[in-house]
Amino acid sequence: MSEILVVENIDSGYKDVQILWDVSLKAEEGKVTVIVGSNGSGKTTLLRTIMGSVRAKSGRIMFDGNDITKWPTYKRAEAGLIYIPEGRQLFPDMTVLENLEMGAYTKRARVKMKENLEYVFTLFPRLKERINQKAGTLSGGEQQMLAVGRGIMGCPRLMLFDEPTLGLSPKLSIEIFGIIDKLKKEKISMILVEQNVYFSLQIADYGYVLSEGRIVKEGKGEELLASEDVKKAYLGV
Amino acid sequence: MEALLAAIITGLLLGMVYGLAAVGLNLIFGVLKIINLSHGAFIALGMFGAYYLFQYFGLIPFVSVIPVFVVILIIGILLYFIAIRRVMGRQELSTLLITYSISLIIVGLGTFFFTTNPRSIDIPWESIRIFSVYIPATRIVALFLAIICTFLLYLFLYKTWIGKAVRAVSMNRVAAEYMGVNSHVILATSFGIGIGIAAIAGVVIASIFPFTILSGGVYELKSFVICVLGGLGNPFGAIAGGLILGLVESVLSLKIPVGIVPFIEFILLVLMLLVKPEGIFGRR
Amino acid sequence: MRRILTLFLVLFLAFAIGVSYAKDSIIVGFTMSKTGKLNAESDEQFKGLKIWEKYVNTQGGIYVKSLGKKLPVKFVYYDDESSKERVQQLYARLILNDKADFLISPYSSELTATAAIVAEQHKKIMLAIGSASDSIFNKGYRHIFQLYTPASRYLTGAIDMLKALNPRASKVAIVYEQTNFATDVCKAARDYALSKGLKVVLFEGYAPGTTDFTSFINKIKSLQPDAVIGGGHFADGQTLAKQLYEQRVKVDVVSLLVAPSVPEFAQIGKAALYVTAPSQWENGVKYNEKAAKKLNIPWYGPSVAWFVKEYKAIDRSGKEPGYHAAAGLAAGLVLQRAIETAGTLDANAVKAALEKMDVMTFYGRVKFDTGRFYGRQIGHEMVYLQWQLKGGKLEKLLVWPPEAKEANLISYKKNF
Amino acid sequence: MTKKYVLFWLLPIVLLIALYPIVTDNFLVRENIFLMLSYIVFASSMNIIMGYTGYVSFGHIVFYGIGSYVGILLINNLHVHFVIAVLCAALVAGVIALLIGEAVLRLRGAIFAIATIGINEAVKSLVANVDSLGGAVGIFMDFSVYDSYGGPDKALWIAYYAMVILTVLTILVSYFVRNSKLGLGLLAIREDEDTALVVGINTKRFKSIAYFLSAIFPAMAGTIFAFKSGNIVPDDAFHIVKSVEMIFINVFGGLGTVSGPVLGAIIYEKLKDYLLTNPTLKDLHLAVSGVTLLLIVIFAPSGIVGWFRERFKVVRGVLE
Repeated sequence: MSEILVVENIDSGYKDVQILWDVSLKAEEGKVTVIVGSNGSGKTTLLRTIMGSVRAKSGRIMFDGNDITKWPTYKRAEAGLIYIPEGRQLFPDMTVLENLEMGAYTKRARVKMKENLEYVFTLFPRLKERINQKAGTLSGGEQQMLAVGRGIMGCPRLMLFDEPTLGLSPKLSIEIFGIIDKLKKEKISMILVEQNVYFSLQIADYGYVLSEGRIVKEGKGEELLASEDVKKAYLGV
Repeated sequence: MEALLAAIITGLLLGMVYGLAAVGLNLIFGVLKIINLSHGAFIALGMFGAYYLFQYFGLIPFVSVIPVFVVILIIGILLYFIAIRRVMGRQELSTLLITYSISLIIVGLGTFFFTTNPRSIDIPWESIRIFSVYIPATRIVALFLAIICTFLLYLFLYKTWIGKAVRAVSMNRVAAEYMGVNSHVILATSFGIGIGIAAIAGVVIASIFPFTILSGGVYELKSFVICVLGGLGNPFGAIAGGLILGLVESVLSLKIPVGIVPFIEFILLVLMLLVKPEGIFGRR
Repeated sequence: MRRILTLFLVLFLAFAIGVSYAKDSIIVGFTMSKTGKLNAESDEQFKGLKIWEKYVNTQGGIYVKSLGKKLPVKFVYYDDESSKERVQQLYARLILNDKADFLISPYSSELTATAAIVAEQHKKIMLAIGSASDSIFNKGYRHIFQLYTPASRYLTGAIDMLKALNPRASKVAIVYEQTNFATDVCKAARDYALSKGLKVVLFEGYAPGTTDFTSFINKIKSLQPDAVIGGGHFADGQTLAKQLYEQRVKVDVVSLLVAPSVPEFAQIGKAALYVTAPSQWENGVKYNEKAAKKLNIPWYGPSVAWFVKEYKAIDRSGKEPGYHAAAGLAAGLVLQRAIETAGTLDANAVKAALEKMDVMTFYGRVKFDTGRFYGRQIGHEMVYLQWQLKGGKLEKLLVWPPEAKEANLISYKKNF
Repeated sequence: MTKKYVLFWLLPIVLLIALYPIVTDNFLVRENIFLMLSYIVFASSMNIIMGYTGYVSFGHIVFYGIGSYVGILLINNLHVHFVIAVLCAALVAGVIALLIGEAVLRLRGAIFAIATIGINEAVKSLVANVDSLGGAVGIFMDFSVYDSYGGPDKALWIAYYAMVILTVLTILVSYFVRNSKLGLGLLAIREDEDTALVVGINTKRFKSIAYFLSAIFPAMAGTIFAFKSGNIVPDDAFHIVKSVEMIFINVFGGLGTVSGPVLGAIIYEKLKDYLLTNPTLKDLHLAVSGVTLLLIVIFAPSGIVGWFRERFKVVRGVLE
């Protein structure tokens, strides 16, 4: 078992407000790691800290054997850390194709652009139909598909999903989970942040529970799903 | 009728040049989200670049666009990393003042080295007759140059990786970073290209009108009007805005005193900002 | 706090020392446009002043009776950058800091008008050269004396020329720079055209610094006048002439202020051909002792030939001097004569001498209005020149008035 | 909040400077100090809209221009007394500011700045094309006007005294605005306009008042200038560079403080005078000011006063 990402004792936040306190976690190669937590527990901040768009105040982030704590965001993306942000964050005035091309911006991904594009279109045939449509004019579900597709275009070594089903209908959410499951079978390493605790922990190989900026519990996916605390707090059982 | 035709032709010719002069301002506003008050100074630098390349190397302005563009592009990239980068993300006042101070430095040094005496580049080309209107050949070449530059900019922005990254950064800088785009490099490049195009416009203008180091200011103010007409932040909107402004200036002044035209232009500017800030063609 | 006190002390000392120097020269202060749009004309004017400085100082200076000795002339001058803003500041400085005894105006009516206020506020005599505007002289000033033929008699000859070339001419277009000078000149020309039964189809100003006249030319072409007159100063006039030619404006007379009379006008090549201009003075005028005697006024100073020789020694480009340089020397001569007549440097006495002056120099007759337009020039007359080809070379020749002409007037249309 | 002592040292300094030319009867110094005082007026009034409220009025000089024109028309053409003309100029500029403000104060940030530039340019070209306002040539005062003030030299002194009074007035208003409920509201708008609105501040009225106050003082200074220099030309009256000077002085001295613009103006005048008269730097004065501005914006964005305040916490109350 090799660890692709190791986060050690991270403190992080915005300006004067600290949000994450001494957070440590690991993601293993080819596995799905899930972080669950309620609204405002710091999940998005954690992913942004991993991506470097929020700077860690202290602690260390190791990716693929490199200390990336001080790296700028784009360099982390070049190294294969691919983030599929909350709220999609597409390029609205670009076409679907251009958005996908932007996903393959790094040198590593450019060489594989053609085959990745075909792969994305087999995953999301609907995107192919809308290839020349402006991203801003797509429906919410299509936009989420495009965001995932764009991530796949980047030849990810580790994919970070930030609430991919947020705001989607249950039907679409299931579709998205299906895709994530497919990616899992392709042995793509993933960190998944979700509010939908039940679904996500089912997919998860390993999971963490984040509460008020601290990791309060961790364990294998099914263990967490079975744990009484989690059940009480997140599944309303 | 003939006068109207002449007004339309000259208006479009000039409008294209105005548009080119404004493209850079809009590109920079779109990508960096700052209003570049040194825009006029770089137009003036382009004028002097053309002048000295003509004086000492005999390069006609239509050739000197290339060296002028390259030099200004490099200056722009350096300026970004030296000065502008430090105030990105601070409030508007800082970016306005930083670019204004760059303008002061350029105009100040320009006044010192070039003085404010008027210069002109005299290319002894004859006029060309279009229908019944005589147009100086230099203006027609200027038009083609403006069209070519615009087309090249289009190719750059839509067909190259860096160009697409520029557009991506202008739409969502953080997301572009997530794609592996080094946004500071892109911002620097955009600034360089923005003022580089301004300098090209300066070269073109210098080939048809006399100028001083202070002449850029006039075109900077016109560029504001043009950008607001065409939609702030959209480089190709600037071309449309320029054509509109050229036509309006030219046709209106057939009927009303020429001196009052700037008044109408600036009132238009303020009204557009208040009523339709996204530009004539823009969507909300 | 201590800084400020020290500063005050220094300033006080500077002031105290300032008053107690002995008078060993006559300080003449002025600004010139070393830079900016008026540079071409101002440079010429400055050459004229330099010629006067040489003329007077090789004689040992100006004899001042009250001091019983000759005092050399010392120039103090600054660059006004062709900007009104700088002028007031600099003239205050010339008066207060440099203790100028007499002032010479900057070039152009606009700059003179602003400088005049400062001169007047401090009651310093200022000889106004390079400024023809009448409107400076109805403001109640009592210390400003004009060397140029004023605007009201400046461009009227252009109308006469048009009538002479084409008796059936009926329409005139006037396009002028929005400055005191050009506005005054063109208003007077408009009134004169109307009085001669012509229609003024266009009368419009353009902002100083204008480089694009396309809109005006479109308008002119649609109105089809017989003459285009106007302009302002060198830079704009040259551009206007160039664009009139490029866009083939077919009229009989193109008469522009200032620009065509500056030798550099030839830079625009063919576009200069057949353009006419009023001029205060041209090499070829016949002002001499004989002419003075005819009018029964005294003759003063060097001859036309001497001035031309000195000019060519300074300029070295071989070109003929224009009226800007001539007026520079003339201003100096007028001041010199007034001081000699007054016998003192006292402003009131010199003022009185200027009021009474009626004299002829190489520049022509000089006499000042002492009525409502106090200080305005009433002695001097205009001539008109035209750029023509002479032996394949562009040259400016005197063409008007008929009694003074060197060559025949040619229609501007001959260009096309 | 700490007790504010700023007026106790600021006003005496300004008055001492203002008295110097009167005591020594020195014209040249008077000219310089006249300029210095006018900078204080410009900068302090700009500070109200820009420093306290956070709206960068790049075309603020328009009010100076309007004031100059109103003033000279009244004094020269209608023979209204100078003092009354000054007050009328303030009134006209104030009303115009309220009207313009009604429209443009809805805009924010850089767009507001551009709009104010547009307004200034529009007014300039309008004035330059109205013949009864002198057109592009401007208005030159008839010299006989000065006779009713005891001749030109007396008139120059009158203009000077007027400028001294105006300066003191501006500083007082700047101080009282800063230390009032109005000032608190304006600061809230500067920090976050939406939040200010939410907590119940009538942002629209507050901004209008700030714009009004910042407009009337330059207008009065305009009349005084026009009276003193005896002429007025659109290009000078609406010169955008003068707006930038006002902004520059504020940033230099310390934005949003009472003493900042005053100290900034005093130093700026000295600096400018030095640059303009120093033979080697004279031709480079624009470039030198550019470099200075660049360095200040990058390294000392809170200006002189801010710099001191950050280093010496004790003087906070004294400086603000």
